[in-house]
Amino acid sequence: MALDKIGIAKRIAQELENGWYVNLGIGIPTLVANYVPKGIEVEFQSENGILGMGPFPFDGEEDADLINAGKQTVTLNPGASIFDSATSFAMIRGQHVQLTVLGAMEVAQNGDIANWKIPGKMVKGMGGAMDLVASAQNIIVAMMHTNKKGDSKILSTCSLPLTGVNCVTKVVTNLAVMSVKDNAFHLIERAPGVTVEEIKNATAGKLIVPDVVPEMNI
Amino acid sequence: MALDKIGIAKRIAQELENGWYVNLGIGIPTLVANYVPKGIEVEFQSENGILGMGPFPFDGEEDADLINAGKQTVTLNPGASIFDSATSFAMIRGQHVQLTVLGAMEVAQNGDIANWKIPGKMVKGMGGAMDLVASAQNIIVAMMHTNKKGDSKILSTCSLPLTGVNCVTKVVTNLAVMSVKDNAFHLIERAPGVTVEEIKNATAGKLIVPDVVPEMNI
Amino acid sequence: MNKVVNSVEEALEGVTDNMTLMLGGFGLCGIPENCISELARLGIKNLTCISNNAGVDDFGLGLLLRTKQIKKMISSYVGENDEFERQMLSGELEVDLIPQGSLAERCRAGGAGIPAFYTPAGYGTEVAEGKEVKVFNGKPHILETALSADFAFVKAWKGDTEGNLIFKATARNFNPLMAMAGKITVVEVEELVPAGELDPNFIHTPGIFVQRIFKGEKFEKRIEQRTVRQK
Amino acid sequence: MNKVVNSVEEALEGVTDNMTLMLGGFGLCGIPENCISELARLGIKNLTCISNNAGVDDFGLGLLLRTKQIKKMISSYVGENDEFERQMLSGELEVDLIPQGSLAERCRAGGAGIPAFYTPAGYGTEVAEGKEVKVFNGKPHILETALSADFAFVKAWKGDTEGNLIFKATARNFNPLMAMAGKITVVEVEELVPAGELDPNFIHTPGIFVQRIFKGEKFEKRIEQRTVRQK
Repeated sequence: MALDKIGIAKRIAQELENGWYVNLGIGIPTLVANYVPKGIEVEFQSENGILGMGPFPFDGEEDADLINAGKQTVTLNPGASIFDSATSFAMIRGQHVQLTVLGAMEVAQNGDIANWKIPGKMVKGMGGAMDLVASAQNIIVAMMHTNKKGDSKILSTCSLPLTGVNCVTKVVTNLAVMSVKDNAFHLIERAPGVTVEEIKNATAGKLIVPDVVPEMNI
Repeated sequence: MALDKIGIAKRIAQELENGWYVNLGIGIPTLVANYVPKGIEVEFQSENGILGMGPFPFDGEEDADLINAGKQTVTLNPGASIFDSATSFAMIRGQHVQLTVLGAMEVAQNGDIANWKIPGKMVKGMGGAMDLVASAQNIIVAMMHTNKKGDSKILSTCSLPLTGVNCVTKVVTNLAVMSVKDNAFHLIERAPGVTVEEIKNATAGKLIVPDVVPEMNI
Repeated sequence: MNKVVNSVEEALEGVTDNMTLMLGGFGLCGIPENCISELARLGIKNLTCISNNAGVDDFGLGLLLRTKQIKKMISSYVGENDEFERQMLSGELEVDLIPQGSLAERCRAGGAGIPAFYTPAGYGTEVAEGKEVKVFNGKPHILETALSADFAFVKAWKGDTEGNLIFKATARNFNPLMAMAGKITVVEVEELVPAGELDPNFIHTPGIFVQRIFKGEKFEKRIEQRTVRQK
Repeated sequence: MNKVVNSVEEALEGVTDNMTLMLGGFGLCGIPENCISELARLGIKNLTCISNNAGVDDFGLGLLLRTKQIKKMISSYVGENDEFERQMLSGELEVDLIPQGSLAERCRAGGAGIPAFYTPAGYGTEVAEGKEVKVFNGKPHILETALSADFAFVKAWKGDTEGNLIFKATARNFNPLMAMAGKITVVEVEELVPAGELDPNFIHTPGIFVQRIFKGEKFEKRIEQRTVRQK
C-alpha cells in the first residue's frame, strides 16, 4: 500500500543522524519533526531565524512574534537561538546544516529539482529553497510519486523552471525510496505492498533496480 | 607659533557637526574627543566594536574587556552599543560614519595617503585605515607638517606605499589647515603666528594660497 | 543623538511617489504595520517595494497592493496573496523574485558598502539569467548586487531615543538588514525607552543605522497560521 | 547537542602541524588564552594563523612567535610585537597584511558560504595587487575571497552546553566571525551554563557554529594600554 504523507515523513525520519542540524521545508517535510527516532538528537533550523525549534504551542500560548518558515506558530526548545535572516542563510549557505528536506513538483535523474513556479499559472516564489538546494550537501525530496493527473514527477529532465541543478541526493515518495546519482534514480526501498513494477510504471526518469528491493520498515 | 598635538586636535574639533558619527584614529585624532564644542553632539565609533565610546575609566574601574581601537581602556556613554568587527566595518564601508580623522606619514595633493608601511623598515599594518579611507566621504588627516628630519609630509605624490587614493578631503597640521581638491592643497588657515611663507617652505606639494589667509581661532 | 519623531506622519515625511522602499517582516511577523497604514492613507503611488513577502489580501503589503500603489515588488515568496498573483499574472505588477538568502544578503550588502558578492543560490535557474558566473572551489556561483532603498521601514520590539533596537523572537527576520540599507531608516517600536536603558551588549541594531524612531500607535500582530496543540 | 569537552587537551585534539588556524581577539582583548597556551605546550609547528593582531612579545600569539611555531600570519595590524617585526623583516615569517574590515568580512564570508565579495578597501594600494577590479556606482572595488580555517579558536564570556555564545563588551570583535569560519570551532568560556539558561533572543553566536566548548582554566586578561582618569 502506498504511503500517506505521514508515512513519507516517518520514512524520512529514519534518515536522521545524531547531532544533525536539519532544515525542514513546508508541507510533508514539516511532519518529519514528529517522528525523530528514539536516541537520536537533532536540532531543527527554520530559515526565518530559529535554531532549536520546538513543537506547536499549547492552545492560548501562541505568540504572533514566534513563527516558523511556514508562518505557523511554534515554540523554542531549551538551548534555542534566534537570529536575523542573513545569519540564517549564512548557516545554510555555509553548509552548517547537515540535512535539508523539501517538497518538489518535479525531480530529474541528474538531481535537478523544480518547485517554485508554473509559468503563466502559479508563481509563489522560491522562498529559501534556491539557497537550500544550492548549498546543502544532503538534500532529500519528500513528495508524491505522481501528480494529481497521475503523471510521474520523477523525470529524465524537469519541464518546469528549475530551483536548483544536480543537487537532490535522495527522493522519498509514497511508493519508494530512491537515491539520485550517476544520472539515474536508484531504487532502494519499496513502500509496503508496492511492487517494483508499480514503481517502474510511475517513474518517467531512468530507474536502476537492484536484484533485491526490500520493503520499507515504517 | 606652530600648534602642538593638542592644538591640532582642538582645531579639528571645530570641524565637528551636530549629529555626526565620528571615527578617530590612533594618536592625535584620539585627542579630538576631548574638545567637542559646546552644543555639538557627536558619537564616537571605535572600529573594534563600539558606538558611543566614552572617556577613560576612573582609576580602578578599567575593564580588560572594554577597549578602543588603540587598545586603551575606555567606557561607554549612555545609549552606546557593542558589535562585532564585521558589523563595525559595515558601518564604515556603508558610509554611516560621517567623519574619519586619522594620522598619516604622507599626504599627496591628489588626496592620496600613506600611513602603514616603510618598506624594509617598519611594517605595522594598515589596521582599519584602508577600509576607512576607501569608504569615508569626509577624511581629515591630523599630523605634523614635516617629519623629524624637517622634510615635508605634504607632497606632490606619495613615496611610501599607499593606504588609499584620492580620498583625503582636509589636512590639519601644526602649521595650517588645508583642503585637498583639484590636485592641490588649498590653504585655509594658518596656525597663530605662523606666516604663509613658513607654510610654503614646509610644503612640497602644490599649494594654492588665497589673498587672505586667516589665523586659526583655537 | 535623538532620533525620536512624534508621529507616523512625521516619520514618513519625504516619502514620495516612485520611491524604492524596504519593509521588514517575514509573512505578517514583524512588519511595520503603522508605516504601511500611513503609506496607504497617503496614497503614495508607483512604489518599488523590497520585502520578503507581500502580505495577505487585507493586511501587510496587501493593503498597498489592492490600492495599486505598488508598481514593482522585489520578494522571495508571495504565495499567500491572491490579489498579488492576479496582478502579477496579468502583468499589472512587475515582480522580481529572488532567493530568500540572496535577498537578505543583498540588503545587508547594501548597508555594508559591499556592492556585490557571489552566491551559489540560483545558479542554473532563471535567477541566474544575465548574471556573471564564476567558479570557486569547483562550484559555480553567481554575482548578486547590493540592494538599497530611499526609505527602510522597520518594526522593532524596543528601541531607545538614539535608535538602538531590540527585536522579539522571529519578528527580527529581515528588519536588522533593511535597517542597514535604508538611506532613511524609519523604525516603529512597541516600547520606546530613554538612551541608556538597553544593555549595550545586547543591541540587535545599533542606532547609527536609524534616522527616525517612533512608538507605534497600535500593533495588530495578526497570526497567519495559528497552529497549536492541546494540553 | 552537547558540545562540551572537559579540558583544553581534549579541545585541541586533531590540531596538527601545517594547519590553518583562526584566533579571535583584538589586541589582547578577547583572545583564546587557554588554547594558545596549549598550542605552545604541544609545540605544533608551521602554522598559518589568521588573527587581527599578533599579540605582544610575551602574551597572546607572541607566545607562538617566539617559539617559531608560526610560518605565516594573516593579520591587519601587528605594531605591538617586536619579535614579529624582526621575523618579518628578516623573512623568517611570511606575512599577509590585509585591511581590518576585509579581514572581518572575509571570515564571515568563509562561514556564510560566500566565496568572494567586492570592497573598496585597498583599491590603488599593494593590497589590490593581483586582484580583480570592478567599478560599481563609479567607484572601483576589488574582489576579496573568503577565508576559512581547519580550527577556529574563540573566546566567549558565557556559553551553554549546546555551544550558544555570549561575548562581553569589545571582547566580541572577531570572535563571532571566526566561529562561523572554522571547520572545527573550539570555544573557551569563562562561564559554562546548561542549555536553556541563556535567553534565545540574545545569543551572539548560535551553537550551530560551534563544535567544542570548554570552561577555560584561567584567564589573565592582560590590559595592553591601561588608560584611566582620576576621580
